[in-house]
Amino acid sequence: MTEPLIELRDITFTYPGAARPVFQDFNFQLLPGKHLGLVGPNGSGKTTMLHLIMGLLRPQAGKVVIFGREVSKERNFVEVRRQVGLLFQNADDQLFCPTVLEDVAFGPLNQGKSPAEAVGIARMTMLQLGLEGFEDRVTYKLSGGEKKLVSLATVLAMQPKILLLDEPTTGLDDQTRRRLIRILKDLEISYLIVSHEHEFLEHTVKECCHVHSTFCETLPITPGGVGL
Amino acid sequence: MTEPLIELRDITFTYPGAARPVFQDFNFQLLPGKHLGLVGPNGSGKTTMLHLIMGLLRPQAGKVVIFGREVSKERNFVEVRRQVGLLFQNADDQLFCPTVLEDVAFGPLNQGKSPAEAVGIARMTMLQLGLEGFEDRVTYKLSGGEKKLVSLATVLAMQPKILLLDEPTTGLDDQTRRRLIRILKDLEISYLIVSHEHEFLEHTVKECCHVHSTFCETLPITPGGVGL
Amino acid sequence: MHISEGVLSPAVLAGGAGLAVLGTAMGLKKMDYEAIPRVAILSAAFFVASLIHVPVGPVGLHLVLNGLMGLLLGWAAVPAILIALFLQALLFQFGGLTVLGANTVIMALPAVVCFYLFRPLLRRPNPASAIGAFACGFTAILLSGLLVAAFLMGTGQAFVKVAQLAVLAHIPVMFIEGVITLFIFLFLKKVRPEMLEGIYA
Amino acid sequence: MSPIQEPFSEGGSLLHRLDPRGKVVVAALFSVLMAVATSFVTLLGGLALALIWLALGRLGLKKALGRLLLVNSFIVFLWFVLPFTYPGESLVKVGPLTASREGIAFTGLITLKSNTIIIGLMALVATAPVVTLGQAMHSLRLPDKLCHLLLFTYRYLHVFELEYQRLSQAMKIRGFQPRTNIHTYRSYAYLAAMLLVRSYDRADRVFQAMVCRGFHGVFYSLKTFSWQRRDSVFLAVSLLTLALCLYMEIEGANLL
Ligand SMILES: Nc1ncnc2c1ncn2[C@@H]1O[C@H](COP(=O)(O)OP(=O)(O)OP(=O)(O)O)[C@@H](O)[C@H]1O
Ligand SMILES: Nc1ncnc2c1ncn2[C@@H]1O[C@H](COP(=O)(O)OP(=O)(O)OP(=O)(O)O)[C@@H](O)[C@H]1O
Ligand SMILES: [Mg+2]
Ligand SMILES: [Mg+2]
Repeated sequence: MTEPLIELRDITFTYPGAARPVFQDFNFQLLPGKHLGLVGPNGSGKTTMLHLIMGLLRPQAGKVVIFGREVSKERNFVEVRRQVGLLFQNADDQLFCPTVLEDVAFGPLNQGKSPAEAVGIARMTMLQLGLEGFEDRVTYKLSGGEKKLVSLATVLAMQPKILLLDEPTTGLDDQTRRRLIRILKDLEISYLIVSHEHEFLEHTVKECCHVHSTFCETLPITPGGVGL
Repeated sequence: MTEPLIELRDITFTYPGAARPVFQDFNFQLLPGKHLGLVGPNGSGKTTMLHLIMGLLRPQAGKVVIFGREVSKERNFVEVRRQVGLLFQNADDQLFCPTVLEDVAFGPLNQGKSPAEAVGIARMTMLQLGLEGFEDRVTYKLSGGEKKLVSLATVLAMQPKILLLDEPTTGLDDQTRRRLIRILKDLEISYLIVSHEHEFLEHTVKECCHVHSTFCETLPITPGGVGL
Repeated sequence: MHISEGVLSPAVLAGGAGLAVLGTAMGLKKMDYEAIPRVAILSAAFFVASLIHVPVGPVGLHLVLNGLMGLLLGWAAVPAILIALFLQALLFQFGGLTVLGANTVIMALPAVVCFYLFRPLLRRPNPASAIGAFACGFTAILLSGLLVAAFLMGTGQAFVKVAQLAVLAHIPVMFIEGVITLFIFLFLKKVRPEMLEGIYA
Repeated sequence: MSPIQEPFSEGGSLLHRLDPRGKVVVAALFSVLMAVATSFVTLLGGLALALIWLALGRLGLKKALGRLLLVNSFIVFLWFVLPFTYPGESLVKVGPLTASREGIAFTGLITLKSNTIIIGLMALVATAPVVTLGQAMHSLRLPDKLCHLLLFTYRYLHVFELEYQRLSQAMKIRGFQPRTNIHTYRSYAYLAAMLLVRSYDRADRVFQAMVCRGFHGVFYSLKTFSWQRRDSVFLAVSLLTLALCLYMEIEGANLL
């Protein structure tokens, strides 16, 4: 049996002050090489789950196991964040540097790369996403679709082994959406996509995981309706 | 021929400092009793068009005609804004008063109503939207869906003859979305909805207008894909 | 740095309150009703930005940014700072009602001085404006430190040593604020140069 | 979680139900009186009064003490300096330094003063939500613009706080770890600058929304307060007690 890349074991999580837990003894696995969709109604805890994986939230009980190693301390999560990239739902939350190049190079710099190396990686990632020529554009003034692609570049520049995408298509027009599908198809790493858009998932993943508060049911995706 | 409620005639508009115009000799009409969707890719100028109608932006050339009268001065737009309500994309921009009741009563007070009248109108509007009991809630503590509905109440409390809605569904969950659809169906005034969500438009409008920089093409909405 | 309640003498408290009232009145006069949302929203952002802790060796310092506030808001920075300090007293119990005036003067007087001193510099081309931005952050904290010392010394001879140490404690903050103000300035210049034109002078 | 909270403002105690205008007036008089007091007797009286208020407000001693510890940093700093620099009869020796009796008494007085005022503030002012306080200040005839400035600032504090949290999470997941270096300062400066730029544009949009709803330079306030018997009683009792404190202050020397 192959070892899962990401595993959540018997996780219980309640937001401070909330009446009931989002997850109760929740289990989840992402196997190597898999492209998985994550679906579920609003408030079912999809975003919460991604934040638990990244260590932005900590479970009250249960284990987060990444690449076979249990992580629980901030120190360990720092390591996790080098290898797992998260694309936030809102691109505005992800971009804070004045220019695109600075923003894309921010991650590599934090990983200890020299400025020259970081700029090199940033340029390469942007080339890969078809963003050449954007280096000196002001991130704040990009259009919604451009912001989304640049956010993706900032995450990919960290050369993650796993990519988590939180509703990557909200507010995007059809053209940008198609471009995103092409980019995701070309990626060689495992990824997990949260999305309410069935059509987008059909193009990008083979299986969908339905999130409930205690478990997560994986079903193959079927055209015309998420299997269930 | 019935006179259009809103008409844009040969409008040319460029943002200060922008390289190319958003609109060039652009024409648009909203006929009485119509419920119209407004679609187009990101950056095609949908929000800009709504702001031109409200006089928040002024065109470099062309005419804005509302209820058959050309409007061009701030003084005239003050009158327009009594009769045309605009729901902003982001509810946090629209709710700026400390409590819900004050926020909903803000418009009527500015229209010269006495505090007692204004409170009466505010309570009635809130009842109509199923928001009774929210009067003394503090606006920043509302959930996303509640904020959206309260914003709608603040606009409806001004008893507008036309309603413009800028992407009213972003970030809403299905339940609030359905509630919004029901509310819009019960409204007796003309409205114009900007949205990227085809399904939402299917439930709320009969025709969609596709925005281009020089014209606007109106097509009936078809299930399963915006006609084109 | 905040001065706590109960430290300053009545005369100094009254002096601080008097100055703060004058400054606030001036700021409110220069600010018409339409400016209220703009000044308020910007000062809310400043309030949140000042929650950022930057590490300096083993300790963390929180940002102050009163120089930048002066640059962007001019006289309107005085009521904005008064409100921010009032909110800090309410939400965190930092400072209090009687020292509100003195604390406002400590933060806001440097803001207004920086507005007059450095605003003209920022319009110049890059080396001059960048130096101006650094100097603005630096000077604002320097002046704040000196004002803290002045208020303490005004209270009594007993506070001379305390005042000296307070000024010393401001020295690292001066450099940090200078650097941070410089980077914020460069960011604004690139991203939203309109903001540097001053909203309400 | 969010640092911007009003932990004391919620509750159903008598103190929470009192008219905020009365509480604000009493809090202001109390603070001033305590700030000018010079005798331990007055201050102890004040402290007793503040503790009674605290008990009336059922604020929870633990929560209140936690707050007090946090805000006493300046006082702690004073304890490290004042006793050793204040002239007077030497009392204890710590290394090369000598602390004077007068210095310790003086620092103690300041500590007592400071904490008494803060407890009073906590009990009287922090037990009303900021929004209600803003409205109360408005009806107490504080400048119109100032009250609206307070309400607006408070309204958007929360919006920016959430933005700040999301941006700092975004920095975290991209491997950012604060250290003492230029990269850290630049990144934090960008974060702050991004908040400012967004606030500037948000201000534009909020103003547009106001204009769309007919704003023409006048703010109306709908909030009305109802002054009740218990408010009169509270005001009368508080004023009497404060008068007593004032008497002790003036006659303090003779009483001792
Ligand atoms: N910061 C928070 N504090 C308290 N409760 C929260 C917080 N964030 C989310 N929740 C609650 O936790 C639950 C799960 O939220 P989460 O954002 O993970 O859902 P989601 O599946 O991502 O939904 P969506 O499809 O709307 O993005 C919801 O009920 C939500 O109201
Ligand atoms: N304040 C501004 N200054 C300069 N250019 C602007 C400004 N606001 C919008 N634009 C530009 O004008 C164009 C039209 O923008 P608008 O916001 O009207 O598009 P939209 O159709 O509403 O898009 P979306 O679907 O993303 O909301 C875009 O190219 C945008 O970049
Ligand atoms: Mg989510
Ligand atoms: Mg738009």
